[in-house]
Amino acid sequence: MQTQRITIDPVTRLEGHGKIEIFLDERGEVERAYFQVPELRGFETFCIGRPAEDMPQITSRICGVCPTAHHMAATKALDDLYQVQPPPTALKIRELIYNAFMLEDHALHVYFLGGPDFIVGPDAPKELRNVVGVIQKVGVDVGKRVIAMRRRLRDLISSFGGKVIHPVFGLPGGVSKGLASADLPGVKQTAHDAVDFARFTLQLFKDVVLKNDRYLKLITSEAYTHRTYYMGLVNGRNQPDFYAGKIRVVDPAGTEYANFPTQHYLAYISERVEPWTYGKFCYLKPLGWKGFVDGPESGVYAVAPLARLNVAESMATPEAQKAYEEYVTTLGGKPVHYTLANHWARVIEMLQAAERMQELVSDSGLTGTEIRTIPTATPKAGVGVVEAPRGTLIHHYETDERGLIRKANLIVATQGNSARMAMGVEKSAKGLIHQGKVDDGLLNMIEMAFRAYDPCHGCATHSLPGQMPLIASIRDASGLVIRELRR
Amino acid sequence: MPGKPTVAFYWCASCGGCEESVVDLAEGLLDFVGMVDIRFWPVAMDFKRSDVEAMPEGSLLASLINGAIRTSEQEEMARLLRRKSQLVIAYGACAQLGGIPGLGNQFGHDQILRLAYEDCPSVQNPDKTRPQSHVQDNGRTVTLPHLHQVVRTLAQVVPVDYSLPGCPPTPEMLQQAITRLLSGERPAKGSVLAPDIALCEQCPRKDSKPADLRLEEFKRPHLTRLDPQKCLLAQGLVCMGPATRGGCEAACVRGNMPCSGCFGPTSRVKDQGAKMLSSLCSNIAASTEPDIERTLATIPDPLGTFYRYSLAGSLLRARADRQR
Amino acid sequence: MRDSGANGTPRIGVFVCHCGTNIAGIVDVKAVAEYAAGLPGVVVSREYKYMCSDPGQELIQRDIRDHRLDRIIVASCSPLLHEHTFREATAQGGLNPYFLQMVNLRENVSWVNDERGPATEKSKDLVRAAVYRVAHHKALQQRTVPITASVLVVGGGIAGIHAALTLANAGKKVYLVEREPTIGGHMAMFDKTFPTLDCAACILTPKMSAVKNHPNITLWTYSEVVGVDGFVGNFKIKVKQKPRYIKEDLCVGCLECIAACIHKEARFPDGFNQGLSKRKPIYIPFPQATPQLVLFDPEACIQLKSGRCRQSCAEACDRKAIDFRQIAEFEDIEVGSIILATGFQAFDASRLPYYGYGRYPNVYTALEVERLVNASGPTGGEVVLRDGRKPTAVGIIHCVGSRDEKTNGWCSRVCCMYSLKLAHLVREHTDATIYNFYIDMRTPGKGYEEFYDKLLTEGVHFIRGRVAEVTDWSRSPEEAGKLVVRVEDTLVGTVRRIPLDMVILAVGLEPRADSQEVRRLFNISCSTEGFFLERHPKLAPVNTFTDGIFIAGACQGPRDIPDAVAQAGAAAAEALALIDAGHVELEPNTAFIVEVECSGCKSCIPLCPYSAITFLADKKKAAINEALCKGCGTCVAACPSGSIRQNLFEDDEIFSEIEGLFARDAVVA
Amino acid sequence: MSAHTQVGAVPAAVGTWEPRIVAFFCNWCTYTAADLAGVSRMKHAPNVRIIRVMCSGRVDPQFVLEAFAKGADGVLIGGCHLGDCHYVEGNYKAIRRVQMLRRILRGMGIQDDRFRLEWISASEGEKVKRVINDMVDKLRALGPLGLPRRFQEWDRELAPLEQAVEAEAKEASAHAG
Amino acid sequence: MSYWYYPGCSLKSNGKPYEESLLAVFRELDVPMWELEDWNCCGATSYMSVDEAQAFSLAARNLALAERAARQAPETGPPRLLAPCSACFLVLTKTQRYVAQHGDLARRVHAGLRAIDLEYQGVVQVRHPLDVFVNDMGLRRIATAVKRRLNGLKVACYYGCQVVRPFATFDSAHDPTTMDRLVEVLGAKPVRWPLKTRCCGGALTGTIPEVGLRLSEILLRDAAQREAEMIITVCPLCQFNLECYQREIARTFRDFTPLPVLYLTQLMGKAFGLSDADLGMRRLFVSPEPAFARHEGGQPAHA
Repeated sequence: MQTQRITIDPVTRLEGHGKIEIFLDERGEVERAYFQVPELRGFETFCIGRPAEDMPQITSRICGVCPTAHHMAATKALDDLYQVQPPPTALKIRELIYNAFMLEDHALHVYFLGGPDFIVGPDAPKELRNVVGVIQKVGVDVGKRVIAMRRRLRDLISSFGGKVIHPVFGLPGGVSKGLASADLPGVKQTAHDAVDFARFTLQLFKDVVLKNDRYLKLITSEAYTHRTYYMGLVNGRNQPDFYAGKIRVVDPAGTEYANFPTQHYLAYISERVEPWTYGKFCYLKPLGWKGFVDGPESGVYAVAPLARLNVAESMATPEAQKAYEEYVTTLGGKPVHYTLANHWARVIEMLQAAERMQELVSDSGLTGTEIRTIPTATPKAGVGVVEAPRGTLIHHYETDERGLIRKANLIVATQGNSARMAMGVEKSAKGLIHQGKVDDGLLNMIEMAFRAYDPCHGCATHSLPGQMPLIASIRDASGLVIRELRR
Repeated sequence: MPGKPTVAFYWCASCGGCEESVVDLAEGLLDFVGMVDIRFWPVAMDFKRSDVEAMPEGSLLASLINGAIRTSEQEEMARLLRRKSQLVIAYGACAQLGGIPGLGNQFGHDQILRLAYEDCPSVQNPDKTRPQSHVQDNGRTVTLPHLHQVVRTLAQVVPVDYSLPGCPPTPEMLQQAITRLLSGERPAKGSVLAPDIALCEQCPRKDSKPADLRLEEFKRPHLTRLDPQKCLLAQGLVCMGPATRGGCEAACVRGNMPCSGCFGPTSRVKDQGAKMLSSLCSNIAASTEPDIERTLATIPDPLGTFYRYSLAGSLLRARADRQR
Repeated sequence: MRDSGANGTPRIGVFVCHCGTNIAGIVDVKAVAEYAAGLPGVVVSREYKYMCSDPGQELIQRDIRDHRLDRIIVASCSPLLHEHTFREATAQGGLNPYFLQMVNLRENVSWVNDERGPATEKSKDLVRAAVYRVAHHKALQQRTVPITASVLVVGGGIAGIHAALTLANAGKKVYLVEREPTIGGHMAMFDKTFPTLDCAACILTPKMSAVKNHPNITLWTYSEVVGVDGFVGNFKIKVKQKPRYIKEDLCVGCLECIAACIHKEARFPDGFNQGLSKRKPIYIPFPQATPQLVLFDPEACIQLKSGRCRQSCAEACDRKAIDFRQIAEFEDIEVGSIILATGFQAFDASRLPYYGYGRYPNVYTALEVERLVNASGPTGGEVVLRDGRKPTAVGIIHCVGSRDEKTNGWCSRVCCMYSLKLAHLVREHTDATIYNFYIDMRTPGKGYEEFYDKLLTEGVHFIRGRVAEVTDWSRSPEEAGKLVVRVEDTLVGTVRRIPLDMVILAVGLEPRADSQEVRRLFNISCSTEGFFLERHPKLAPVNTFTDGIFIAGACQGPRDIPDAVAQAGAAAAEALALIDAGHVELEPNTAFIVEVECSGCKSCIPLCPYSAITFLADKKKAAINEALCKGCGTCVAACPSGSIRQNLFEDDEIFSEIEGLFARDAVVA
Repeated sequence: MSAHTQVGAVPAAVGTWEPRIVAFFCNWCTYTAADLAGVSRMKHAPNVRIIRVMCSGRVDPQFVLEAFAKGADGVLIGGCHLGDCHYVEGNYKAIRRVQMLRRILRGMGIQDDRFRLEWISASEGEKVKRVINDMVDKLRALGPLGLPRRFQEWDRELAPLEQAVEAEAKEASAHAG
Repeated sequence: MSYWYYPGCSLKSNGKPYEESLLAVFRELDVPMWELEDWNCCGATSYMSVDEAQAFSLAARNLALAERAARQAPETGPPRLLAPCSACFLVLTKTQRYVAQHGDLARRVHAGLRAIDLEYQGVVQVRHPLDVFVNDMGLRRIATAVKRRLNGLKVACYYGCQVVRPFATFDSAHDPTTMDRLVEVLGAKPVRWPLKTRCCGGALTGTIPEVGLRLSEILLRDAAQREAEMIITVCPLCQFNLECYQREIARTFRDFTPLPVLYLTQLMGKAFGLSDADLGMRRLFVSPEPAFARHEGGQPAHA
């Protein structure tokens, strides 16, 4: 009897920033699917000996797609490390920057990375399945608008952080640069337009995706459904808070499982090591590792938009709240277990981010000059947590009394999803591949199973962010390629 | 349309920031696409390695490769693109100097794995499992690429024609570089496509630097109120500007933080860290051994400060006594 | 003159010198030359007996022509010795002289190694390094700067006096600076000089007044050099004149003031007489003092101390030359060259308590006895003990503070001779029995040994042995009340106790206590014991490592009057040769900033001790003033963007030198 | 350079290791002292290779790193005693750089004994001898640093692919032709 | 300022008067001093010639004890160990010097001490009473303690061979003066004496008497010739030699007149007005009383 192996390899065996191996039994049924992460850069190691204050800049290099997330998590860890409370103005500036970042990063995914699947269509020709295709579909003006909006949001970040990719504003106890009242009007305008843009995007999503039954079916289909725990930061009223708050966990039934201050994360989160991947798999420590399975017994949990909306009881801003209610009712109540619903949740989060920006820019305190509290305490250990676009991001440092890093622990967003992602891949593969029959569309489906998370392996493994095109080569036991498929 | 010069983008051990910097061409991206025919750009386009393999040797005008070389895969891809391209351009600090991942060269290979998979506080791994390049899982062989024992710059693996410095390079620089190359201009092989002059030249605070700098001690930014106008070195902070190539318009300084050197040295300097060290130490005030020691001690992490991005490409490359 | 081989690869010629057997004895020069022949760019490679000889130099010139060489490597001795020679040769051959690179196979290899194998390997490495380096050499022009045609002489002892007069007679402007109130130095204290026994004063005083009256000599006594700036050809000197409280132009040296001093009794120790006599607060060092000026001792003068004195001295001075408000004055001068003749100091005998100096009044130093036997001395030439008795037995202990591990290791050269002289003189004055206690008699020099023989016939006793102690511990009546010298007589082989009335310690010569400060001031070196260091012990004995600064007399090492004078003449000649040329040639090893490369970071500006680097406000870039640059290269090493270069020491040249050193195993598989 | 690099025997390669020291000596003091040592025939270990500079202040830390990278087992800098610099204060610049550079070298696993700064005046020929001999002894105790060999060791992992790709390239061109 | 007192064997036997007077004087000057607990032989004489390392370890043990004691004491700063016996002082200072300068010896010594869990860090200062009187307490303070000035009593200060050489730093090896300056403030008059550091005959008196006795005789006679009325010393061995053999000397050499030989501290005690009992005067063979008597009736100090 002869086992077949299918390798779904993002860009063939030789690149691989995320790679799938599917093994079929002799009947051609899926026996096991591996979701692999093939690289490691070892940030935790070479942070050692570095001054803590360099962490925001060094760790942002974990990911150039969401540098601001790492920068901010690190900065907050430093606040905790030095036991300093930034002045109100500094906090407002940080939150403004952070929401601007959430918005533009989500926009990147919606229009450039994940979006094309839905907007252009999963089976469109490959040379169109990209931003260019998106623009053709929605029209050059819209395309220009998207690009322009992202640019303005990113310029806003640079104006504080020097640059948008790997900014430098973060310091324990505040930010390096304030906002001159002269520049306030411009910022207000950006925030205002941001809200319009978010509304527009939501509308676009409804028109293109939700009006299309085929997509909706896809979203709610069992192949993309996992009943896991969910995790995310919430504010005092259990609303999603990207910048701060406590970590809330709900069980597959949607009831609160845990709600704890970020400093206690080690009591709830553990990582699992598998010999066949460089990536690590997060799970809830109290429940323990039960393998790649869902359900209330398994410690597997999810993060990112879908999860955040599941842990939330409501949204933090009015329009986002409306959209949220529609989302919940349309998808048949909470918690929403449909992986592909991430796309929708993401658009709703864009709206909250934009609205939050508008609140902040109308706050008189924003242009204050008190932007730093100089630390006086002797550093020891600090934890900083933010909601990265791709989920809960945890930075944890221990230092000597001079503030030199002794230990650094970084749990990045995508790791929070990696177990569920692996399950998703196997499940969709098992659901979709029978008698060794594999075709292009089918592979696309499988890929969508994890692209929905907008997985950032730049984060998880420090390699490629964003979309991963697929090609499947079906080999017999001898490893000889029988047939090659492309999507 | 045919006839347009073709280019490829590729990432190795990088964070994706370089890709983002291309996307940050924003509106410029459209003109860019108008100028060249992107034949390969995994982050945003669905061309495959097989497409690249199918290309005739040297048919690509240029490959812009970012990221350090850390695995056999990245190495092989770099070699492949080298063959297919007339020009290979090291794009960004990691490809040019090794970048932040290069700091890993200060540590042993095993050290990195142990910390990531065993000593990490959130990891539960009693039987000390580690990723393996070949794993047997009930009869199934699952493979992983193997990690090189040192991080390398692109030029340490394949011949590089030009470099675009920066973490990441600015979109403007990319635009200029491409325009230059399209106009048929061919700077000397090995040139860095950025101004060959130190950052101070374009620093908005240049005039505030005194001509008689004598440093009593070095200050750490988080413990110092930063004057937003005054030269940061004059304020006692370690600013790498004097030893760092210009081109970023002093972005970090505009963010009111010191330059950390991501654009690398000028063409006259082999080792950015050593040069900055030489300059900075020459300018300190202390003149007895203990005083000097005291002053220098206020730079707690010289290696990470002077070699933040350039360790892998430095003269010493990696820690000499590191265990495999 | 061909200025560059830049077109294409260089054509290098390598010339390995045997230096007789100095190099060839240890280094396999043939192997080295053959090896060099195989190195990149080497067109000819030869070995030759003496490269510095005329035929050796012609060899280079011929090869330059015949083989169109454009780079020359001479592997011989230290560049400090012969770089100039071979640059000349290179230039003679029609090449820019700076296309030469020297390899130091003698001082750095053959003379410090005794194994042929390693020495030869080392030589190959060094030659290879030079080959790699020389390819990067650039054509340079030597810098010439004009010289100020005047000389500063520091120290008015016999050496300084002679040097000053020699230069002045040659028509050069001379500034003579002396710390003491009078010139004359130690020699002025002596009575007679060995071996001829002619009177010191008789030969010295004419020279002293010649100095005073010479139109070309500006004499500043009671003055010190406090600032030295600039460099060869253009030194800027600051001189401090201490206040004498006398208007020098008015004082005629009538000495009325001294007589009139409120202190009727002279009660202050007289330094010139080694404290054997007393003087008043206002005094003249000694009768023939030059200049003939009185001065006040601020520590002793009531007026200067308290301001409450009748100032009878001032009243007594009809020329109103006394000025109690006088303060130090400073003179700034420019000279082209400097001669240091700061002399020596006598060893402080109290450092050897077992000789009892300072404890037993009748233990004297030689210098004190020089004054005692001197007709113009405290006793008018009468050799009497402090209690007025005439000594009947006198012992002279040699090598006090010389040839002694505990104090000074060196031989002071003059002690044996002056001890003989004093033996003679004291005997002449007192007819006492004289004992010389010596380790070895060292009398090299014209007429010296003869003088020794003469004393042997005069019946002076010579006891060979180092004295153990001088005490007043008497074991027998005849020892009672005497000084007892305990000494091992190594010729007889017993320990002897010799009772004496007077013991003379032949103290050795030492560097001046402040010689370290002085050499720092003038930026020259000292040898380990503290005497000023000559550039080369044989070939440049009066030169220092600082161009334009020369040394003469006992500041360079113990020496007697004839040697000091000879050396002073030599130093004067060197200075003369230098300033007569009208200009100096300087190494073109200056640094320069490439303007387009400079970011104007200003890091280099505070580094230059000569303020040669300035910031051009208009261009916002730094620039180096070549005339001020001394070529240390500190700014070059410090420029964070590598935008400063140093001629002769460019980064490329040194990097390739390093590469060359190791190129032999660059391809170890 | 490969054209030239074959020249010369390779004792380092053939078993018998001898420590090699690159010495940057100030022209005015230590270099002169080394000459003096020569003139006085003070024999010392043949393991040192002297590079003459005008002042210890000219020694660019890059030179030190380059020397190590090219194969030096030790680097010695010789300058004038503090206060005696021929150029007033070049040696102060040197000692400041050295103290920091030493920390860098530690961080890169290069022991303190491999990098030494000594003040040796023109008259201290004997000290030149003492320092060199002492340093050679210490280096023998430490054994070879041999960075070039370590680099080769590391880069061995590149060889297979290099050959493979070259082969592939030939093949490809063959097909093309 | 306080001191740890290391008596050594002599001060407990022949040198008893030295100990008695020393302690009395310190008491009078009200300077605290504690005898080191469990001290052992300094390792002088034969040990050194048998096994150096062991001898040094033996001495080092005392140093280590002092350091340990000091660690437990409230007073901070380096501990001061007072070694009144010249031989002890020499051996202890020698030990410090050798351990500091010879690595392998140091290793052996440290190992030895570790075995009995002691540690010698080298912080302890070994001090001689002369040093302490002149440099720690100071002559002025001594002067204030003087009750009965000695009115020009002529004394010859005898240092002996071991106190000032070769390791001591507090006085000149060739012409020491500390003791002379001390007796001066007591009102005595030190005679100038070139023989003050010359050998007293030491161990020779017991082994080669003719040489030993002669050496002692030289000192005694010359002191007398200089009109010294007594010899003052700080070394138990010297004191013993110079005093106890005088009858022997008188037999051997013509017209010899005995001369009292006192410890410095006895003379000090006398000037401080302490009782002869406290100063162990009764243990002397040659009585100083006539000498003192000659200068009686002088005005008491600061009267």
